[in-house]
Amino acid sequence: MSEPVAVKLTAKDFKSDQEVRWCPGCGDYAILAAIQQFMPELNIPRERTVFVSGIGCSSRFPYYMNTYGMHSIHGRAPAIATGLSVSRPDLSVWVVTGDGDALSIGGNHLIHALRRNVNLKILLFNNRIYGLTKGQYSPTSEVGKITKSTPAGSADAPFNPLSLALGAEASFVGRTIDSDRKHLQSVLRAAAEHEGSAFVEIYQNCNIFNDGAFDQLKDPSTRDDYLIRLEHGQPITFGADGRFCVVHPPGGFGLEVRDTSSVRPEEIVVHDATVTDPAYAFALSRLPGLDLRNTPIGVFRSVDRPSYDSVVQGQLAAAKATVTETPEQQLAGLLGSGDTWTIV
Amino acid sequence: MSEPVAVKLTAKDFKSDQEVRWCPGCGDYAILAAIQQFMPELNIPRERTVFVSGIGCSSRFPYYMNTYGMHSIHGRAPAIATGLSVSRPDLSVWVVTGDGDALSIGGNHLIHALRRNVNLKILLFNNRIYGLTKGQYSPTSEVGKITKSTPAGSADAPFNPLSLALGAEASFVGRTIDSDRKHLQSVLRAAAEHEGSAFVEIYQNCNIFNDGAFDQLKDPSTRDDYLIRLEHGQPITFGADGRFCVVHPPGGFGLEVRDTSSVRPEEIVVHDATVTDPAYAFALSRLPGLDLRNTPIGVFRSVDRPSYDSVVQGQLAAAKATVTETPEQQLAGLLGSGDTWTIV
Amino acid sequence: MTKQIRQLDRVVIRFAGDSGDGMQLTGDRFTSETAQLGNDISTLPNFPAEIRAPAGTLPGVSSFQVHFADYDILTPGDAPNVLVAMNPAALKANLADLPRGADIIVNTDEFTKRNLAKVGYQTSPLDDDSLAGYVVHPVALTSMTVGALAAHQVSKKDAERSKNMFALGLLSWMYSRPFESTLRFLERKFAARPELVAANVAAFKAGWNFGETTEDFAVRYEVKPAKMQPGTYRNITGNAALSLGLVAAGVRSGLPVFLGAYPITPASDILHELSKHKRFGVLTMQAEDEIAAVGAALGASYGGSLGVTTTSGPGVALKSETISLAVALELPLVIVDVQRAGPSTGMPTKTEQADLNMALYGRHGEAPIAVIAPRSPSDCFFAALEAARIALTYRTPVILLSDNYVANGSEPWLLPDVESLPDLRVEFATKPNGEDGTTFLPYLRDPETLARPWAIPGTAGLEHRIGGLEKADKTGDISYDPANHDFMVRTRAARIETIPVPDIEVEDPDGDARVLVLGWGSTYGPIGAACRGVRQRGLSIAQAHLRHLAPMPANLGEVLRSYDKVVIPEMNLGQLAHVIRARYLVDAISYNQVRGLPFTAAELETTLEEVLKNV
Amino acid sequence: MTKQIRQLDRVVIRFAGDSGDGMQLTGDRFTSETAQLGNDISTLPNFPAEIRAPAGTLPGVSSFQVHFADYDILTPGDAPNVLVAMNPAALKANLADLPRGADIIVNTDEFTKRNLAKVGYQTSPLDDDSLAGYVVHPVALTSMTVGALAAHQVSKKDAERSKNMFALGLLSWMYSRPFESTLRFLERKFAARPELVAANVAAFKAGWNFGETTEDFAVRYEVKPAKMQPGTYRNITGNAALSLGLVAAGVRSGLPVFLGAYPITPASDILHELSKHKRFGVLTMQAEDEIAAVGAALGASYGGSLGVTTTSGPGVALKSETISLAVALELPLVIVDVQRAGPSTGMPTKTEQADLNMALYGRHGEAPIAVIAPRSPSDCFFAALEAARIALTYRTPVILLSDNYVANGSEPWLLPDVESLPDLRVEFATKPNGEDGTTFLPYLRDPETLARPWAIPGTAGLEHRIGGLEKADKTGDISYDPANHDFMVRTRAARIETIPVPDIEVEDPDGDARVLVLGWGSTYGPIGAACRGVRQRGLSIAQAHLRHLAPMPANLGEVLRSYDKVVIPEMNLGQLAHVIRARYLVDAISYNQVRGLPFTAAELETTLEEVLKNV
Ligand SMILES: Cc1ncc(C[n+]2csc(CCOP(=O)(O)OP(=O)(O)O)c2C)c(N)n1
Ligand SMILES: Cc1ncc(C[n+]2csc(CCOP(=O)(O)OP(=O)(O)O)c2C)c(N)n1
Ligand code: SF4
Ligand code: SF4
Ligand SMILES: [Mg+2]
Ligand SMILES: [Mg+2]
Repeated sequence: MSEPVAVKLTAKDFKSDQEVRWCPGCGDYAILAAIQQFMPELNIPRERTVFVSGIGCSSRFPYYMNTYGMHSIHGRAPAIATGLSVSRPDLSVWVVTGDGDALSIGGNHLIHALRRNVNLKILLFNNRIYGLTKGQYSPTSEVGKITKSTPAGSADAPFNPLSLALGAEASFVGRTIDSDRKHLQSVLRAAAEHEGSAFVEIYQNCNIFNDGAFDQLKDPSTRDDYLIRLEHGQPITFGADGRFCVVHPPGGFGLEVRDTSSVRPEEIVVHDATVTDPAYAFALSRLPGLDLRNTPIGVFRSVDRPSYDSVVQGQLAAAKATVTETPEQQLAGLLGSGDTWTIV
Repeated sequence: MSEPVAVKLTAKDFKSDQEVRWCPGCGDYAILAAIQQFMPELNIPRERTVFVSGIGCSSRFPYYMNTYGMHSIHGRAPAIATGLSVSRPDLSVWVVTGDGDALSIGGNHLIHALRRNVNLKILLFNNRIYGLTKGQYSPTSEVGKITKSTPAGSADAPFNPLSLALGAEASFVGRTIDSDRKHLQSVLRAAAEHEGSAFVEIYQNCNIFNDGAFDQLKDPSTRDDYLIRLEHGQPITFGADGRFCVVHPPGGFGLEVRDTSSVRPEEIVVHDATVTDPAYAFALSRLPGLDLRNTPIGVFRSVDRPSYDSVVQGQLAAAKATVTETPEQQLAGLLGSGDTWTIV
Repeated sequence: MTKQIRQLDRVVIRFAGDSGDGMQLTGDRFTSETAQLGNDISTLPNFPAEIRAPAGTLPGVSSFQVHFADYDILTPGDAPNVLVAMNPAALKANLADLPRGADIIVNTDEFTKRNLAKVGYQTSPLDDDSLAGYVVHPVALTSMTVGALAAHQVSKKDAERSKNMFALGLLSWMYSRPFESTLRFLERKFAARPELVAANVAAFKAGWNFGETTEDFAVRYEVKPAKMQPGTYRNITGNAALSLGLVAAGVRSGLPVFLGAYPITPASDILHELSKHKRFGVLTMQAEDEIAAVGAALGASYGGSLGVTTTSGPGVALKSETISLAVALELPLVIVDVQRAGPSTGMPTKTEQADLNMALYGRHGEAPIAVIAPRSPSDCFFAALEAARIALTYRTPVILLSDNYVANGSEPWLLPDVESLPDLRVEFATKPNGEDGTTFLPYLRDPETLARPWAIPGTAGLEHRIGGLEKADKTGDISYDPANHDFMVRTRAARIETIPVPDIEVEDPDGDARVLVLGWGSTYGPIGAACRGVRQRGLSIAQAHLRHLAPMPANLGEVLRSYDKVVIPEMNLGQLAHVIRARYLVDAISYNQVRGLPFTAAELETTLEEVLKNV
Repeated sequence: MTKQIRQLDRVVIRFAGDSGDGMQLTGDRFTSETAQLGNDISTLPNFPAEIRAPAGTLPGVSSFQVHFADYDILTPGDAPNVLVAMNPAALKANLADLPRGADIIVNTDEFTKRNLAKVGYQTSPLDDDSLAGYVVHPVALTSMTVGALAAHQVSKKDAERSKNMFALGLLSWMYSRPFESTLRFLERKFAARPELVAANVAAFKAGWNFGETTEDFAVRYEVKPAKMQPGTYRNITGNAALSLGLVAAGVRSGLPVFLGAYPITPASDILHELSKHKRFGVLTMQAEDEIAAVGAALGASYGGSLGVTTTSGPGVALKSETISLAVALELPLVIVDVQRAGPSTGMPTKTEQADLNMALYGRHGEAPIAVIAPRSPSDCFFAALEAARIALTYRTPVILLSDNYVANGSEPWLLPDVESLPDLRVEFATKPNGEDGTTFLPYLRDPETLARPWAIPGTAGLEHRIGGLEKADKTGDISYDPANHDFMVRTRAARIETIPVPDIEVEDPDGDARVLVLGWGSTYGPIGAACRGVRQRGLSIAQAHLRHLAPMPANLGEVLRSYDKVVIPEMNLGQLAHVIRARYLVDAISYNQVRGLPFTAAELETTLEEVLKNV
């Protein structure tokens, strides 16, 4: 992990000289601004920060960050970033990806990075559509969605990215929204502090091909009743005056939302992101309805388990610890190992 | 779905003329025999049954079944089978795969087939090792496993195949064991009856490269205390005289195992595979410990949702329903649609 | 005011503006009007890479070029006679392509300080001398449109948006286009909002009337209809024609078409188009990735569909392993590669021909397949049918190498009579083919086509297993026998090499050419136009164009050897030339440009003349 | 009884038995003893496809062939002089390869009715006339071993298992091999179970003594040490040598080696081997698939490691898209392809050279990379170093085309002096390279190598972004400029084409050859042996062998054109021949066998003589 340094950076330091080329009004702008403003807080020098992305509108992100960066190929960012992270534990490696990039073509790399707990901060910009290729449905599009490639409506159920991540053994899982800068930064902060993979879903508006996908969560008239803001150690209540709450009914099979007035206070679940059993965070991830009611945001899960990087580097260090020879001497020894014979 | 036919087949009818070439003692033999014995029960003619596999010891399976079959390439069976199933709804399509085939290289196709709910019966022979390539660790191998490719012990946490499947929206999820023919067949029966994807994990012993991986679940001295046999509608108890049980503690975050004597009978969870919320089946999938204690087997989840095949075929049927012309006439109409002009 | 009317034989117009200015639509409509008039047409859209850049910037410029003439033409034209520039960026981005003397119609309303600065103009080119060599027509397009719509019930934004219709009206007037189809189009397009129909029609008419009345446009032009074969025509892009060709292949084979695809520029439109034709039994599936897309298509082929997958270069790379499986399984499969500029992500919206090597050789092991390439937008229809024919008859994967240029370009297409299209019916195996009358031998070949039987699941008595391991001849059982492998490898090669394909035809009107220009795919138009130019200068040159890249026509070697020189222009570094040299030991001259753009006929002409000088 | 001792110059022995009989180990030990004695050696293991077939069946047969001589040899031999057949299946599977007069040692205990039936023998070949042309030695190997171990504390099963040591003892006696290393080996192997050490040693000695005493073996043979260059030797397989070469590349470059790999036959052993060398800082990662493996390697290269990925044909196909990205990124990357028989899954344990086309051309767009191939097991070491050198110096992906034959075959290797190995140190960029002294231009090239700077994350002041979209020259910014693209495409091609590689050397001892045999990769041994044979018959023939397939040596064209005929033998359908014909317009004769097996020298010799007759 990167150690903090003295130089104090500002948001401007993280702006590259490249012209930003998203559509006017795209949610990506807000995320970019929030991240540029957030980065200095980490006290990690720019040169030790790397953004790796795949392909998609969202994946243009690294070009706009004045750090090291790679705009790679569609779906492969987690794999490329894994090689980088595990071989360079001194770096802070971030992956920026879209719902198509991460969950469609890149699904396998994503779930394996999470299982391994590679030290990556993975930011999935979920606009529930393919932006860059101009509007086909994505693995997070709702059933029946009419798009260029599904004129009769899509036939398949979407992934719930957080459920999938939890099913893949993710040690850190969170969700936030493009338009809520403070919240976005708070989740990034927790992700950055986490050792291992941190998976953050960011709801992002694509105003060209899927405008308003998350409006219920942004509109002041519905927002508070729809959003569940998770806070570690706090009972989970939401809505005006906390009129709704989340319970774990003894006879039931998961978590459920109730009117706060109808339950005893001790029945309300007190959010604990550090619970070892992912069944809890998984149950949280299933709360939202099709209309986005009961959408939790915040850190769902943040548990400690060794990162792949640390175990692998530990094995290397252990193997090297006993070495007393120069590499050349070691090599000579290796070449000459096994059954040899000499001709004079 | 295939309709039953009159001809009564026997296990022998499902044996192909190919010599079976697994290592003597391999768990695959038991599974093969169980399936050959089971197939006649379905009353589906052999020619309407297709086994599609990837590559691995397990993936040799189709060669031994006297049905249609394809031994495809590593990891791609779910994708190939999807194309077959969705275009041929009259067939009964089975996928046979291994832990490497399904979860390593083929992870993406697997999770997408499950999400789509393609009408496939997916049998994952999990031996927690790469058999065919002679003993590397697999995505289900336990942490720290020493294999040819991990002489210092593997550094990454395994997938829990059932958790992953549930995270990927699987509508049917079950688990069984190579050595328990009756149980194996009971799970297959439920899978075959399910419309949509049925995902079945079969614990399989590889006596050459990972012998005894599931011994605790087979050894008469531990078996009963370790295995939780799930039965729909029954309270979940296990062990000698049902001395253990599964509860859903009100203050807790998932499912837990208790001494039956310590809880009130109504606190014991009554297994219901049809619960819509996958959080329940997910919680079940998290019960086993590293030593395989508390391993549920049986049908974890079996819920109805439209299969991809049926929605897609429904769209085709709806589009065709209004057609009155011959295909040639339709085509002529299509070619001449839009702005045309005529030169005489 | 009566205006002078001048006759022209051909005109090239380029509409250019911001991504949001609707230039593709404007160009499309102008093309359609022109088609109605009976001119021959060729078009070239050119839109920005991927995402909408901020308004008014150079990367945000979108353009559409249309070439129309009173004779048959082959390309969208090298250099526009008229540029419509909706803003400073559009002017700046396109000026270099204009020959001196060209007309430039600019929307002066957009030439603000801010907009000029955005693209690095210090002073307005309308005010300094920089446009001295051109005929500039400054038109306050936006404000005139807004003015014309003052009485309409539309927002200012909607009024401004109609400025493209004003421009279209003006150009339609200038070139005496019939506009009825455009009015009908607007009615259809805005059916739900009648006020927008009215506004757009009004804007169009205002533009037309502006041409009619203003002094600035003193001349009106006419381009007479071209002499074209009688019949019904439509204007069509390559991607649309290719899609229709696949639908037609389904109809003519009687098989369901299964398309497995993953979106990718510039191939996505085929997925979009085919997903609309469910009533033909065309099943489209947007797969999770390219590997799944081709896998699903192969699975469908196994089940008796015509399996198709559409993609571009990066996708073909990913599909290679599965295509190799299809080679081993010997099942029909059509892989459409709409080529774009590589390597890697390259320039996704630009054209190139650099995937030929991959199509021919990009698989592990000896994995030969058939490769064919369309030569023009409308030819994509027939090429798709031909790809399906080869795939179905010879049970083999076929790669169809289109490219961005033919895919998005358009031309008039003489609609074929459906009954005249090839009969693609196939016979599935229905009974045992072994000598004993009871065994089924899945790899017993048809002696003529070398194709194996296609026995689809559901056929009682033919249950069998196939796979990617080497198969014993006839039985298809797994075999490690050395002699069998050698035999199978050679048989698979022969299967492709012996597919009968038409002889290559040479166009040499003078009959005495000593230099042959050989091309393939989308360079047909530019090469043809260049050869015409060369011939117009009194020189002889022969042209031949390859449709089948694998196998190649039987007479090709002979044809090549009968010329003193063979020139092969390609939009790559010489991939066809390499194959030709290897196969025929002909010292072909490779002429290459890898610019993401089609060749211009003029450049090619110069090159060919250079070669002719040295014969 | 004193036995006659006969001197031989060379012997080929094949040990064959069931997969469970330990034939690979037996062969390995015999090879090791032979190496100690100073013979030249070449070996060829041949194991069943993938899984252990049921005992006693033909597909379950595993064999190991060793060729040793008192002079330098080039192949494991065409035809065994001695076959050790542990059961009827082993006899049946191998008999066809034996020349008449060869010795056959059979384990009679296994010639039971059941075992004979399993492989389709009606009567025992030991009892009928079918082995008439051979010298058959029936030995009750199993029961004698069990008998010899009667007094030992081992189970019957363990006793039976030691029968391979009995066979080894017998053969070691027959060929007068020094057995100390085998005794040491057994001690190491069974260190944890001393009773097994004792049993195996006893079995070995029983075999030795059986030879010494029995009448059946009247003659004992000696093969004198070969004259070999002085130095220390070890016997090494290609996969082991390749692994050591990669470790050496790490040491000599001072960079950590990062291996991203997904297991696949016959490449997995490289992963296994490299995962043992963590103390060298070699990091190995078993990735989820081939795409992730190459992706991770590329990511590590970006971070300043030597990124390597190892696989076989199907894996390379999957990696193509990422290799194309590496071409665009211009980063070092070594891709090892241990070729096996294709297409598709093909015959995974058999050899072939059919991935050359894919290595050269199997990517979308113009995506040139370097390709090199080792010629023998020990050469894999140097080829790996050379691949690393090119990758690091020229910042390019390099494909190293090994194959199953060199990978699993072995030969004595004169250990190199570490200091004599090439110096592979590279310089990372550390400061801005722009003219203004502050900008960093990630695509400003070294004028000599055309390599761009390698500026790794962590370097302050050089922050920059790279990607798969086309890049502007020097700045590396995204560029859609047509001229820039053309320039970059040509520059990337030139980068590879101008890598200096050594001239090709021709071996023509007579100096007057008119026919040249050109090969590449693992055919070096068989071609060399065949040429020797041809020359021994008094004919002249020249041999040249390509190590660099891309770029090719500068003198190659000249060399080829200086012969009347060029013959190119390949284990494919003529892939190198195709390239040679295209590049040099030389009418090369392609000689192809695609049998999953190396050429035999004898067959090649016949072919070459045929060609010589027609010059
Ligand atoms: C191998 C490959 N396949 C397909 C594409 C085309 N492609 C580019 S981005 C994209 C999907 C973009 O969707 P998403 O990841 O959701 O990103 P967004 O644009 O919505 O931010 C696709 C299909 C590609 N570039 N490469
Ligand atoms: C593209 C590709 N990569 C790798 C391989 C090599 N390979 C074959 S099977 C296998 C893994 C087998 O493991 P599993 O799926 O668990 O099956 P098992 O043999 O254990 O039944 C691998 C890596 C291959 N055949 N193809
Ligand atoms: S298409 Fe959508 S996601 Fe892409 S830049 Fe535009 S608004 Fe943003
Ligand atoms: S290697 Fe293991 S899984 Fe494969 S056949 Fe042998 S015992 Fe079974
Ligand atoms: Mg998206
Ligand atoms: Mg396995």
